[in-house]
Amino acid sequence: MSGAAGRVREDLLALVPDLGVWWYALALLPLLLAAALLLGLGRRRVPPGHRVVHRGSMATAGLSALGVAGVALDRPVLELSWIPSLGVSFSLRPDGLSVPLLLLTALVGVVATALHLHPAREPRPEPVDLADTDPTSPIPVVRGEDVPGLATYHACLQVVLLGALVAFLAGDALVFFIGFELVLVPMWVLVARYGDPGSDREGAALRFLLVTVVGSSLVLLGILAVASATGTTDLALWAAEGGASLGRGSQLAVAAVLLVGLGLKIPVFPLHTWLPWVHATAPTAGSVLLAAVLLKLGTYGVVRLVVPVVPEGFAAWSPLLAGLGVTGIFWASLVCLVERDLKRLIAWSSVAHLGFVVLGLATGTQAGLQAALFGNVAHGLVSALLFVVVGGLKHRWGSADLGRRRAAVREVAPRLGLALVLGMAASSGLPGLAVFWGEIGSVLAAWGPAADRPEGWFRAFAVLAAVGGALAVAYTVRVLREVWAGDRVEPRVPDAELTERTALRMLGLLVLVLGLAPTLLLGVTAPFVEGVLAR
Amino acid sequence: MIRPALPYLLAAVLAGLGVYGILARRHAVLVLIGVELVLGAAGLLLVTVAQTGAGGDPGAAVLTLFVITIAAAEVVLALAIFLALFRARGHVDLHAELDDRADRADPADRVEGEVGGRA
Amino acid sequence: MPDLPDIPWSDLQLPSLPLPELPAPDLWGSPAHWAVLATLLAALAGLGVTGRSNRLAAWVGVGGGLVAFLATCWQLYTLTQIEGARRGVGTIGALPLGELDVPLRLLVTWPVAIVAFTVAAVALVVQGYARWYLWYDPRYRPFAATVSLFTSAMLLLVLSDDLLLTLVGWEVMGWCSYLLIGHQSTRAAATRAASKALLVTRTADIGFVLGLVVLATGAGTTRTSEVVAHWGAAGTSPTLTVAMTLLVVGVAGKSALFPFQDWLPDAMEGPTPASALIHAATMVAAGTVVLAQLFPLLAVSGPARLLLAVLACTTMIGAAVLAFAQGDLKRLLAWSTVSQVALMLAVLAAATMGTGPDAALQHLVAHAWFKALLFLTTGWLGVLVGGTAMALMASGARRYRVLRHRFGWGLLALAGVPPFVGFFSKEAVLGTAEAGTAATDGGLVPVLVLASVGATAPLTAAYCMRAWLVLSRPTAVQGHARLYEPGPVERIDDFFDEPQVVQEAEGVERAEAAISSSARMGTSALMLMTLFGGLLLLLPVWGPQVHVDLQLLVATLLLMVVSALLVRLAAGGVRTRDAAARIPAGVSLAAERGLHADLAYRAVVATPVLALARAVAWFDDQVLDSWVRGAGLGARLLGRAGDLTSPRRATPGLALVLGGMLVLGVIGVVTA
Amino acid sequence: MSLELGLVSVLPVLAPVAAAVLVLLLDVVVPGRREPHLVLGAGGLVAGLLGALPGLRVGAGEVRSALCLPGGWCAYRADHLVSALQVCALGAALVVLVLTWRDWAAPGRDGGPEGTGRAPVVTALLLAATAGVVAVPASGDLGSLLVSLELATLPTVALVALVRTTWAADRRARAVDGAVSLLTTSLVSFGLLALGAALWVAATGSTRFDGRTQVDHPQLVVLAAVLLVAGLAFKLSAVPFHAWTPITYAAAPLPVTAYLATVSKVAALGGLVVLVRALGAVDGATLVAVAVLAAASMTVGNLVALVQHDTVRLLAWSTVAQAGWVLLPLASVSAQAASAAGSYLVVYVTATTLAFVVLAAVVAVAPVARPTSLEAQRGLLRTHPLLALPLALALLTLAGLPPAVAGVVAKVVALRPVLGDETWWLALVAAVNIALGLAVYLRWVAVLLAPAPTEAGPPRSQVPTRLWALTGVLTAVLVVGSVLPVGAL
Repeated sequence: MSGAAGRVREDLLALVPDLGVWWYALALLPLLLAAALLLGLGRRRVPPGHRVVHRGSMATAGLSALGVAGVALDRPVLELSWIPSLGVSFSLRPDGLSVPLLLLTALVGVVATALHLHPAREPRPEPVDLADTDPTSPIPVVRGEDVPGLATYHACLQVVLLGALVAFLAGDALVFFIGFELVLVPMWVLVARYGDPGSDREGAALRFLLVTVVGSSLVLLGILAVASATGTTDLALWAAEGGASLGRGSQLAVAAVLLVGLGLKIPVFPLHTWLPWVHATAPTAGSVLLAAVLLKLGTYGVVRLVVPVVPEGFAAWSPLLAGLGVTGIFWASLVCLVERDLKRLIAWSSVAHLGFVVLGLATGTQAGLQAALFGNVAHGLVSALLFVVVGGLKHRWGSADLGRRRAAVREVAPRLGLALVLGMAASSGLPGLAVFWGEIGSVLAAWGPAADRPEGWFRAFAVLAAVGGALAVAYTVRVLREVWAGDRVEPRVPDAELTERTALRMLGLLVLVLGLAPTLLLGVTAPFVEGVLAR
Repeated sequence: MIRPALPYLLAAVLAGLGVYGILARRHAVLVLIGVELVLGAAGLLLVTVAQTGAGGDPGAAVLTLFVITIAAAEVVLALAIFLALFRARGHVDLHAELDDRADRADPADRVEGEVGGRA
Repeated sequence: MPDLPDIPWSDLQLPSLPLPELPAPDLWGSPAHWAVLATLLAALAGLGVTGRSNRLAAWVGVGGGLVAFLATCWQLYTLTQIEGARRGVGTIGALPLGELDVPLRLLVTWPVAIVAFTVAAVALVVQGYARWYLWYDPRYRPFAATVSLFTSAMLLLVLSDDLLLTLVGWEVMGWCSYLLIGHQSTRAAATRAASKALLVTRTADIGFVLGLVVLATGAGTTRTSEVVAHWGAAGTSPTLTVAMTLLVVGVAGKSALFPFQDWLPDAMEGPTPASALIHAATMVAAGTVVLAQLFPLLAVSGPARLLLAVLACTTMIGAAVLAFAQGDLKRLLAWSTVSQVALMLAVLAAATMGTGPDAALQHLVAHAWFKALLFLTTGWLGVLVGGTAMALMASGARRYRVLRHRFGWGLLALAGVPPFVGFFSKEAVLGTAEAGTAATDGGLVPVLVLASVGATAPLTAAYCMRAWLVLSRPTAVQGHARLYEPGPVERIDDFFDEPQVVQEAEGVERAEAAISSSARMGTSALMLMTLFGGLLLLLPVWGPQVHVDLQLLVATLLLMVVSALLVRLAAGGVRTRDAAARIPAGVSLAAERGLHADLAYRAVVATPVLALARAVAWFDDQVLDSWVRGAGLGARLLGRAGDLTSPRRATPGLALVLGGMLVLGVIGVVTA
Repeated sequence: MSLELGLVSVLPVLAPVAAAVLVLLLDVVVPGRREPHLVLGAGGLVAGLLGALPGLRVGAGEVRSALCLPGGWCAYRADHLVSALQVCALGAALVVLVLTWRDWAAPGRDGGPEGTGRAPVVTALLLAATAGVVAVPASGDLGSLLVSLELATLPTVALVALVRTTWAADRRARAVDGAVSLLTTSLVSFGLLALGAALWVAATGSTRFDGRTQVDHPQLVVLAAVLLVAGLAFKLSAVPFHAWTPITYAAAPLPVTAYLATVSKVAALGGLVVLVRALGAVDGATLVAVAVLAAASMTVGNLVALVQHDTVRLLAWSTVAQAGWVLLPLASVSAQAASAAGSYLVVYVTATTLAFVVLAAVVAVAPVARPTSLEAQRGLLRTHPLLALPLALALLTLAGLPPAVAGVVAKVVALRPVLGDETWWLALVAAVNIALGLAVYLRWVAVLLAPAPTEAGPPRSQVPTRLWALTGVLTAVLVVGSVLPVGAL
């Protein structure tokens, strides 16, 4: 850890009370209790009003975030024997890899619970031309309202957070897997029940669920194969062993299964087709969680379960993985140039960003891994920011179709416009904002990959990745030109309201801080990366 | 050790006949007879083995008795069920449709039908 | 022609003055930090905390610029106190990237410090000017913040000793240019021009990024000085050549060299202060700074130099010709920028290790002063006459006498007439090119550059003359000018007033005719620097070991005079005194459209990429996704088939049992 | 030859048998009553349960044996796993017994009590079948295996056919159809089983499973084992021996279906466990056959379940799929294979029982004509959250998805031996089937979650208290199993 970050951490540590493993109680129990309580309350004849539910949910997420912050600073280790017959212990063990993602999850949790859920309505009638503009068309409401099933909605958000936190904290492969799977059902409910009624939300939800479940089943296979070879499910022991108890053939098979499984989740080209659908359908908070947290589970899984555990297998597959990642960058960026739905477009840009992350991972160098971990967190922040904006716009517009003529966002909703510019700029890799360091790091690492990687291929990938970076600017320009700039001011839409503003400020500030001081994050992950790749 | 080919052959023939009966007949009682033939083959095999192969284990011979007893119990039950079938359907044809697919129909049609029925 | 002697540049330089031993305390970091941070913080504060107050935003923007300016001045002083005049400082600490060393440091040397000073000064002037220019603009605050950010990025790039920091500055400038050009986002043309600028430069940046990546990974570090040392020691290698060629491509994009030239004239859609900033000191000149920092590597990469020379020379001459044919003064200036920046880059291609890259930087500095002056003055006049088209601008310098010297000096400097700043820098350029020719014994690159520079000088003189003739055309009714200028121009106090949106019509007119004291002061300062900036170029800190060939000097001046006279002659019969009116309308129109480079971009890049994108989207939806859809549908169909075929009678069920037994038996026996 | 009886150990088997006999005797003594039979039957099952419970505490390698010969061989051997299976079967049978209460409580055709004397017969049949089920996993030789297996099967056939007299004629005829389907399959399977037993004896020379089997003819052993597996697989509803399952499930009374779906499976797996243990030392060649069975079962079951519109049929096909999961670990040479299969089965039985209990409750309250159809449960989470949540939990357990961690752990346990062997093809089929299964069960859960139909009438009646109690107990078991999973037995 670099000096500055270390000092800051020590100072902060001196301030916080020493709760030890009780930090976990603070981080996890509120979510569990709130979810149960909300589920119970929602079943009553007269459901509680939206203020109670919304604020309670937000407070829970905040409390949990506090606990997560404590965990991140204190890093206590919890070991409880859980399933003795399988040798599984309920162990929570945060390290440099998981702490940034934990904090990201906690923050995004607060953001997601803060966003208002709006009742499903018919889309607003869209004036196709200036002449048809109806100046009296109702301005959509963006404040909190009583929505049927609000309590269940918030309960689902809490469970998603709980699952993600457990997965990131887990020190045991099976606990990780259970956290990994815990998010699926609530996410499915979020999409299927609270998604965009204008689209096939149940189909999208089922598609999400099935594709990711195929992925997680494969992950389970990989976990079990390693577990039976090593005789333990302790992740620290796996990493320490470094695949010594698996033969080359087994390593290849395990790595393949795990990479396909996690690749569905990340998602890596060509396993990505579910993502745009789900994002286009999910409610805003669902999209935020999906992009900022759930996709991270995939990359986290690769770094946790593949890179240190089956290094030989990973090295063998990494050229293919890198190639797919780069193809994803290219592919997704190209689709972004012609995609007509704004939310889908943002989802596609996620695919491109994660392509950079995958490329960095595949290089097998410390620089690549660092860049990938950085890019991972950066993408979480930026995509959360963008989905807050775009989800808000979609609600205001009634749809996210770019083909319709609408009021220029810069004219009618400047705050949202500024956030959109910031997000898109970050997304296109503008230096000084978070994503840049991850992307340039990946390209740098790809040009000089580890010794056991084919250099020629990786250099070609680096070139393609750089070209993909330019394409990102192209679609950014397209979005800003079609959404942000222009002279139309009808139909009017309200600007960001308080919760959105707060969420956007928090996310934007973090995007900026990470962009200006990348060492804050790189310093946290560096010891882990050295530990993994120093061998 | 002498290989008692004949009993084995007979057991095989019996089993084959039984299987043929099961496959080719549709009258319930005839199928039942096919099953009995297979059981007979098993019994014959067991007795043969008890006499030649098993090194003095009386279990094999006892098992024959078990099989015969169980077969008897089965026949009783089977005939009772066939009787019930005859009472309910008027036949003992095993090739008759057993499954009522009404509840497999598309739910949309069914709801319509119900509504119509109420009207 | 009489045989005139060569004068070594060092003879022209000012004597080294002994400076007083002032205490040089560095409070909280070095001046380099202050310069970059002040503008950066001004940008963030301008967006974040100024609320709705334009006044506060102006204070923040100008304050940031002022701090940066003072810091760069202080930096100049501190350099005199440092042995060897090199000062490296850290920034946010090294990035822990494992194998790759990323120290992220800054390095200050004399040329760099002077460039930084120029940048900060021009930016400060622009900030002050923008407050007046955008008085009624509801989006003044983001504009001011963007200008601050732009300045910060350029200062970072200039002072950077790390390839990554260079890239940071480089890309941030690209984005800022997008925001500045597209400032008036309600106008489709502005948005289009902004998008074009960003896309064209970012496309070329692929090369820049890759070049930096190759250099950095090869050296194992991103620290520029170490990268230069590493590759310099390794000598010429194909990798280095590839890297430098890629870098040159990137630089060509940002500096609007052929074939990327077309974005820059279109960038005139932006407000004039933005144009001044982009054209004068920052973005387009950034490539010069980067290549100067990496000059030792460029010098040993023959193909890269050749490419640079060819591109730069083509651009230099072509842009000068196009500038002459423009019907809009701002576009004329834009094309002249293209030409002048190409000149800076060309000299980099021609320079040798002996002469060093300083001539390019000198021209950068000189160009910054006079081009900023010209743009700001044009904007001023544009406000007064309601547009920047030549027809509107005609007689401008006569009607508004306050503009007369500003235009005149600026154009003289641009043309390279002594004793203006442009003259000195052009001589340095010529000298460097000549030295290159001598050193390589008539090598292709220096000769090409020398010839192009020689050809550009009269062309530049020609379009300067044309502009001047139009601007200073005597009005038929000179008396009218008196009406417009009843005395010294009105001044308004911009830093203590909020713009009042609802004003009487007369008040609006008066306010628009007036200029704020700070804006006027800024242009005056630029005017002074245009005249006396030559002194800056003659400081003894520049190191070009070149000679001024008086013969060449005289020949160039003669050529310039001749071309100016020709222009005067051509303008003779034209009502607006516009020599370009003699050009056939078709040619003129084509020139104004940048020779339809737009169509070429569209045909070569945009259309194929979009077609590819459509194909990819189709493929993704119809082929890749069909697997997922097909799996769902297939499962359902299989399920239905299974449901229909599952036995409903007893006998098939029995057959299944026996068949299953048979299959299992076979499997068992076969695998046993 | 002296025989060591050890009646305490055999209590799980003896108690239901004794109760069955007593029920019949009681019917002679006090005809026309219902409650005493039920109480007596329940008492027998509880006694059996209590008798089996100590077996859960025996350590690894220890066996509670009975009916032993001096040579050390015992006809009844119950170790930890067997005891667990017994507890599971007895518990599930108890639940089914409570479910059948309605048969006693409902009025007859003319408003009075049903006068057929079904109550004691049904109780006795149930007890007898349960005794057979409990005896199967403990059997120590082929003879006990065959006898107990038939004891477990034949009464269920009668149970399917013995429907209430209040039912319409065609409904009763359907029940007979179901019985015929089950009967014919079980007849043929028993034929195969007997042939297999004979071949086994021919190959090994012994009818006992005592681990000291001497192998004369390896191929013959394999053939015998395959025949035995085929004979047992019908009871487990493994493809292709599954044809009776949907027919009979849909035709039988709901409690009997529940019995077939849960308790009967214990018998099937018990038989397989006995077989696998006997084979363990002998040969691993049946593994491929079992693997094929497992793969085919789960795939076919899930695919067909995907298109069902009736919950009972859906559960029938889900049974087929789950049979594949139960068989899955048995396809590996791992020592824990039997225990893994048993563990999976326990979770499956618990979840399926809960699903059937909830289904019975829904049938009791649903106002629509076809209460078991999927459509009838639309919006159940709104109208009856306390029924829908346990049902969702049960379905998620079957699907193996958190928050039902018990189901996840069961899947883990079942997959572990396969991956220990690195039988990748089978593992991949299983992985695909996790997703397929999820699609099946979530289709149901989605119906529960959907908004309730507006025109739904008032509930026909309240949910009986006993169903609430059963739901509560089983839900609690699943929740505890999710918080503190047992894992492998």
